[in-house]
Amino acid sequence: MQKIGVFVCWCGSNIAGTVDVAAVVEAVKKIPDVAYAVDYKYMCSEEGQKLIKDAVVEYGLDRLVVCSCSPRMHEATFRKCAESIGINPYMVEIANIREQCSWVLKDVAVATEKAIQLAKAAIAKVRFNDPLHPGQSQVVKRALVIGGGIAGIQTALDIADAGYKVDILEKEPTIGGKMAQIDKTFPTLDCSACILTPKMVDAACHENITIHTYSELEAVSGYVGNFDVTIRKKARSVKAEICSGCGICTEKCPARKTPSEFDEGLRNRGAIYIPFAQAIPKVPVIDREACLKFKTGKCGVCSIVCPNKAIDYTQEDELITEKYGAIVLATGFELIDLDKYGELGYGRSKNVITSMQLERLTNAAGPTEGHLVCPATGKEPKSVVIVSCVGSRDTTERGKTYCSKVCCMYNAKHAMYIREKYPNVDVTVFYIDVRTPGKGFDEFQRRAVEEYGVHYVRGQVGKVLSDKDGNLTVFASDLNSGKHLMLNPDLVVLACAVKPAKDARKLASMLTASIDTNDFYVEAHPKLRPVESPTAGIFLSGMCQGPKDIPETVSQAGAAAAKVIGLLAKDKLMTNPCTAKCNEKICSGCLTCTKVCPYGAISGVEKEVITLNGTREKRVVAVVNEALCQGCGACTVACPSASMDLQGFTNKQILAEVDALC
Amino acid sequence: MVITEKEKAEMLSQLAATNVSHCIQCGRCSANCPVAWKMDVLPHRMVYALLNGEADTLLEANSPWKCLSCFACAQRCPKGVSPAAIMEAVRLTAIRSQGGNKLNPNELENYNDKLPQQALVAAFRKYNK
Amino acid sequence: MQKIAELMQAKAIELLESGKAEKVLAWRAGEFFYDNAPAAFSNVDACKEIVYNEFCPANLAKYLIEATKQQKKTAVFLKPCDTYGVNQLLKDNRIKREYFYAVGTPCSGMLDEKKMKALGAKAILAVTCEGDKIIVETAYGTKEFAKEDVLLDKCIMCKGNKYKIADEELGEKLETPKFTGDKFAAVKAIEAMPEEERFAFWQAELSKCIRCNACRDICPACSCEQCIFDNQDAPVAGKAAADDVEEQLFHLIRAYHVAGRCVGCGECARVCPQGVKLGLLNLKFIKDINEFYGAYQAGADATTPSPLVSYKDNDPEAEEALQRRG
Amino acid sequence: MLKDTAKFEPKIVAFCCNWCSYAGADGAGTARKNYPANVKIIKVPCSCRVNPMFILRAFQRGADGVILCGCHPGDCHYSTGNYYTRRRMALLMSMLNFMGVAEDRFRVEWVSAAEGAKFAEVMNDFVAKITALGENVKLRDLRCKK
Amino acid sequence: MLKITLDNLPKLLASLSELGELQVPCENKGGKVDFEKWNVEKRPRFDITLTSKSAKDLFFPQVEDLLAFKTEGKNLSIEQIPPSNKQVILMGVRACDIRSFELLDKVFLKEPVDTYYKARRENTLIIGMACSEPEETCFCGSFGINPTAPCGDVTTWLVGEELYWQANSEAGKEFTEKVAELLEQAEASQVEAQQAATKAVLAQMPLANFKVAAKIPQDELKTFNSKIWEEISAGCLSCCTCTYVCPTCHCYDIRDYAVSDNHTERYRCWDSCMASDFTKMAHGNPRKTKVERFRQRYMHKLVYFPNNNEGNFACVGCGRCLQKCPVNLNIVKVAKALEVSEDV
Repeated sequence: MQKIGVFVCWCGSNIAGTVDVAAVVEAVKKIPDVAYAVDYKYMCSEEGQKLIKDAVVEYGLDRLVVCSCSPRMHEATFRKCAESIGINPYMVEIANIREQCSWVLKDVAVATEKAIQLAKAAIAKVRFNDPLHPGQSQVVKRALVIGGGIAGIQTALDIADAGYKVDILEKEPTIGGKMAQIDKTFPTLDCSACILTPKMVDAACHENITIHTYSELEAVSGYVGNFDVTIRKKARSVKAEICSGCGICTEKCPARKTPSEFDEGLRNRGAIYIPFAQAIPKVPVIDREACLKFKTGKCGVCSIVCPNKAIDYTQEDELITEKYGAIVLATGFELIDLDKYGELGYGRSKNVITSMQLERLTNAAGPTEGHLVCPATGKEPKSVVIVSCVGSRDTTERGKTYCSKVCCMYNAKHAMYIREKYPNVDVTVFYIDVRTPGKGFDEFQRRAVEEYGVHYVRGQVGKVLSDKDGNLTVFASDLNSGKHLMLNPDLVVLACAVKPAKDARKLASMLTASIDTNDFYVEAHPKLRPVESPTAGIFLSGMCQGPKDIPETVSQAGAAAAKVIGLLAKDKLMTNPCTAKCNEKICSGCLTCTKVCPYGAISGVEKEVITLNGTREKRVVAVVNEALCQGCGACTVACPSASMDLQGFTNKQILAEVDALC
Repeated sequence: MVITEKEKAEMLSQLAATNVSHCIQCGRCSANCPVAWKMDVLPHRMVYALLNGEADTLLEANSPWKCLSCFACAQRCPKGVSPAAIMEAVRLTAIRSQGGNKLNPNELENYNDKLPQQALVAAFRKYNK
Repeated sequence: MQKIAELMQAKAIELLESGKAEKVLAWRAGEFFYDNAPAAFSNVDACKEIVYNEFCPANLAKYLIEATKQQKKTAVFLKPCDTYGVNQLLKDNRIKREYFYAVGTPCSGMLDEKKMKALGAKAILAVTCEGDKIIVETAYGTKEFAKEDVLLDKCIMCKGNKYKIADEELGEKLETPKFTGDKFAAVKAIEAMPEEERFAFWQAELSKCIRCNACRDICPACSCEQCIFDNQDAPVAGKAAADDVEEQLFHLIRAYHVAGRCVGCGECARVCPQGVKLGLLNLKFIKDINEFYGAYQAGADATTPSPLVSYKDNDPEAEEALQRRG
Repeated sequence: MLKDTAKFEPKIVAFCCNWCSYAGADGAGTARKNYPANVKIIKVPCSCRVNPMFILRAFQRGADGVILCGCHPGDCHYSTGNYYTRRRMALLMSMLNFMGVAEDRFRVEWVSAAEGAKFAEVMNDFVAKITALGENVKLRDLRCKK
Repeated sequence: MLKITLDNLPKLLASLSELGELQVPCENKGGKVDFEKWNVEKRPRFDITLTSKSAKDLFFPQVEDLLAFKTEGKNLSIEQIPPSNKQVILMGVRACDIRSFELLDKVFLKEPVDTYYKARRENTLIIGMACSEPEETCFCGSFGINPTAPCGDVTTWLVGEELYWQANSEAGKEFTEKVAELLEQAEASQVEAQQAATKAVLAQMPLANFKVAAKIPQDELKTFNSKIWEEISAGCLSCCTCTYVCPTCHCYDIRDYAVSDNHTERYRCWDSCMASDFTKMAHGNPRKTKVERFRQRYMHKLVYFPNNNEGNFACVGCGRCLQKCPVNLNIVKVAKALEVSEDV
């Protein structure tokens, strides 16, 4: 026989002013299993709680119903109170007779009647409450940051500074990412490398940071606090521990037909190469597809010239396994392919370039040592056209529906420093809208117009033609004047849309992190949990979550780090006990549940189960990982056999409430 | 029965069957149009006029009669709007109201002789029935 | 189709002798021309009892669940439409690919002796098919029907002669009944009724139900270890109809449970001893799913996720979906 | 005070998700936005916890109206829960309509935690509509009425 | 022997319905012919050989309320629902279904007597109808039933445009008096001719010579242990169709329905030995597998029941299970398999 105690709170006059609390007490006393019922002025007060505890002792109560304010206010209070007297906190139910009753009703009789019904429903539910115990799981005090760009570096540094071990995983031979390629940063026009490379060095030197470059994620399993990760360290063909980074091999390499990725194809690199001078680690890598030794077996120049004998053609990919408590995704972005924008002439004329190529052209460490020249002619341009929104805000299958956010500002930046360095060069920016929200941003763009005389034309470039002499003609319209324009610039710069890194989708499925239709990672809540993925223990940093500029990326990196630190600081994770639970006896193993779980918390496990007949049988059943499950209940409805139930909100509990209210 | 401008615009909208509300006025249609320099109302303005229900602007414009129906505007529109469809709608409206056929073969000599033959044939077939 | 039966016998013997299968699922003849029963053959001598004719409507796929549990490699003869059910069972992890060998078995449409009886053929003694002519010999004389009039309902809307899964195909594909109409016509007719008429229609239909569960037990999408209707802890457990409302809920829930997984095989309606037009409920869900979320055919393959475990961020809202319906 | 016995007082069950709609209901309370006592709320963690069977059971047991409230699509605390809800309930509602029963008695509404006023508005409207429809007889288990 | 022309049949039905609730085979709204309460708008379908459901519903309905209990504080009150004492006239029942009532009597009227069944049985007058167009699935002859001369309080024959009428029991005779004015005297020759013709048709039916082999009930254990069960049950879906359409299956379950916190109703409903929870007890289910459950049904019909009831098989050969099994398994197939099996 259950012994339910019902405690009706007055909340001063908040409840008692509209609800006849004494009548509620009298009514619930008649309900079977209710062993005690009482009302009190402030049930949440110390006195009120003492009254509950005394009643538990005196009447031997084993489950409690508190008729009071919203559970969002004091459920935790009453649960704690129950726990202190030896009742499992989950044996408490709240009937919300304030927000749902006394505050929305005026008539005392009506409000009292509703309060009684709400109490009845809570009593009906509490009959089926089971003691629940939060699970505990250990937290591995190590984080993994996937991506070694500014987002990843900043996240790693912040975590490492807090005293936790961090590994950075970078697929390229060096960390640094896109920011290393950029010449100057808006809105201050300071040198990108000057602010990035110290951070790269900090990361490399940090005792808590381990960097795995030229490496990829191979496999992930586990859950928040306990991820098991396998990393594939691709073969560099160079023994990193003995290489001095002198670079002689890269100079002597005879295979020089490969366009440099770092220089956006504006010059070639050797088959053995270091992407850029400040690369970290400063260890070359052999591109086996380009290397003559690997292709033909003849060559071996690098091995001969290497003073330290660090070249190793036999090196193989290495698999490392490591445990992590948290994983940060900082996989960054790429530019879209321009294949579908043939009319803009990219690929047909060398003088039509992307903004990223322009960065390399103006960069002192770039292929032209910072001299702005037309790639086709090697001559300085006399006029430059910059085209914004190439592929952004484009709902056709050619482009991306979103605004890439950074282009308006870097277009202004590009225009401004071209005009600054080459005052005779005419710069025209074609735009649809100029979007410059941000501190000092609009002022920056206006300076480009007002101080540097950049022409801003509202209208889009239709096409860029190139005649047989390589002269460019830009067709555009000036929407403000309604004029059709034909320009003959020497250089056309396309501000093309950004998109998430290619492997974002693959990583998302490995990590069960959700992605949106554009492959950007989805945050746990767009407003309130912007740096967490919906999967516990997976965090988001930088462009991989959506277009953002460097300051935003760095702040998000810090925020993600803070979340990671908060997680790693815990010795154990208390898991929400209201998790889904599978009745293995009747689970058919169809695993429909796994398809709707947003957290990848359910998996099919082949195990021996006791069947309905009492026999033993080996079959696949759904198993819920309590550490991952957040208790939404999507699986319970997807489950055709109702073998999946949600603790704390079981089918029986909810139906008992339904029955009580109808 | 007098047809208001708004009703005319609605008819044009129905004929054009392209969602002009998607237009962000980027001007790529006008920039791409090979005969924009001959038009009094540029393609992006045609879209804007339809959006605002300015049917008379559309019907009085010479643009539809300059339009080659090459569909460059539609193909390059980032929002999937087809100014060419609006041009066609205006032309159809004009053709349907008898005598409104505005293509005069005698004017043809004024056209650039580099104009593709196919365009001429297509234009004749279309406007001189 | 006698020739096919011979091919099946030979194939069964070959599979058993070669060890490719320990058991073969096929049909065995009954007392009459039309009451062939699904049967398992594990003995080569017994294989000559395998029969096949226009009265083998049941899908043998469901018996593969047991074969999978026993981990016995089982060969199964599948008509083209049966293969959809197999894919659905695979998708639901109820059968394992390594435990069955699927033999595609041609079919030119199955016949319905109940329709023959409804058309006046009492006491059927024998049935002969001559192309599109069906000659029925009864104790009260001979009757002749056009094939299209006595095809099983599910065969009228035949999905065609392609196998969606098969390790091999037996003989040549046969021409299947051509369906050119609208398979949702009956659903649309009900949708077009006024609400009270719709209600009356379903009242009349569902009050016939005797809750025998045949519809559930034949269904290739109903394969739970324990059905919720048999689970005393589930909210809907029940054996017999308490009243008409309970029947409504039973059928609504049954259809809902297989929504997105129903391959549209029509078996539930075929086996109903009371002739309840159950298939319409399933078809309604199929129609709605197609209209709201895009065309989907359950069982066309074993991997595409069901529409009820997927979503789009611009799916129609419930009321909107209702209004959108054509 | 004597109740007006002639007036039909519908029984209405509202399933509310914990994160948005239940908070919205609290908001309605805090702002003293009145709505009729006919509405009784059952808290669920997410609208996707609501099994169509719960709704049918409510009707069977004599509810005259059932309303399901969750976060706006895209704002689900669990990211995707209400997307599944939307599909499940669209199909359920369409089927209720098909069977000629009660689809007007069932409603799905998205109410955020900030929309206390909307919560009250929706409930007022729903109660008015159900009152106009009268007693639910089609889906009610006759056993309950004996 | 009496008769009435079909033109006057509605008058007879009207008179009968004044004497009690008249149940006749009628086409229901869903298009099935089953026994239904007659009214002037309904046309009886005496032309249909078999109703879709058997006639057992009339005595043993699918669901039947037994009692209700209510609590008020700590007090418990039980309210018994009394058996029905409504006078029913069941007309148009075939010989097989009438035999099923006799078999059900052996179950329900034995001590302890089922008062609900008894009350219905006592208050029902049975008007049998002879078969003239048997189906191929009919095999009542296998159990010694003569479909051309069903028992019951009254026997009727539908011949051409006339319905022949013969009272059998005392109750039947008393009852006939009450409607005598509508009936006229008749010769039996037409009826006899029809009976002969029907018998001739029956003789050429596929199951004309089917008999349950004597060895089947004789050695209970051998039959029980036969290896045929495993093989023949393989195709069974475990649905309850055969049970629910069978006129002799009589198992039921008793269940409670909680109306509210303090009000519960107890009712009984049909059950089937094919159901996985049939006779489930605290320790579990005695018959765990489909084979065992399948065997149970046929052991009961072919062995246990005859062995306890003077050799009467629990089957009347109506053929409903032959028509309705989704996978064409039925008692004939089982009996034949047992007959040829060497281990029985």
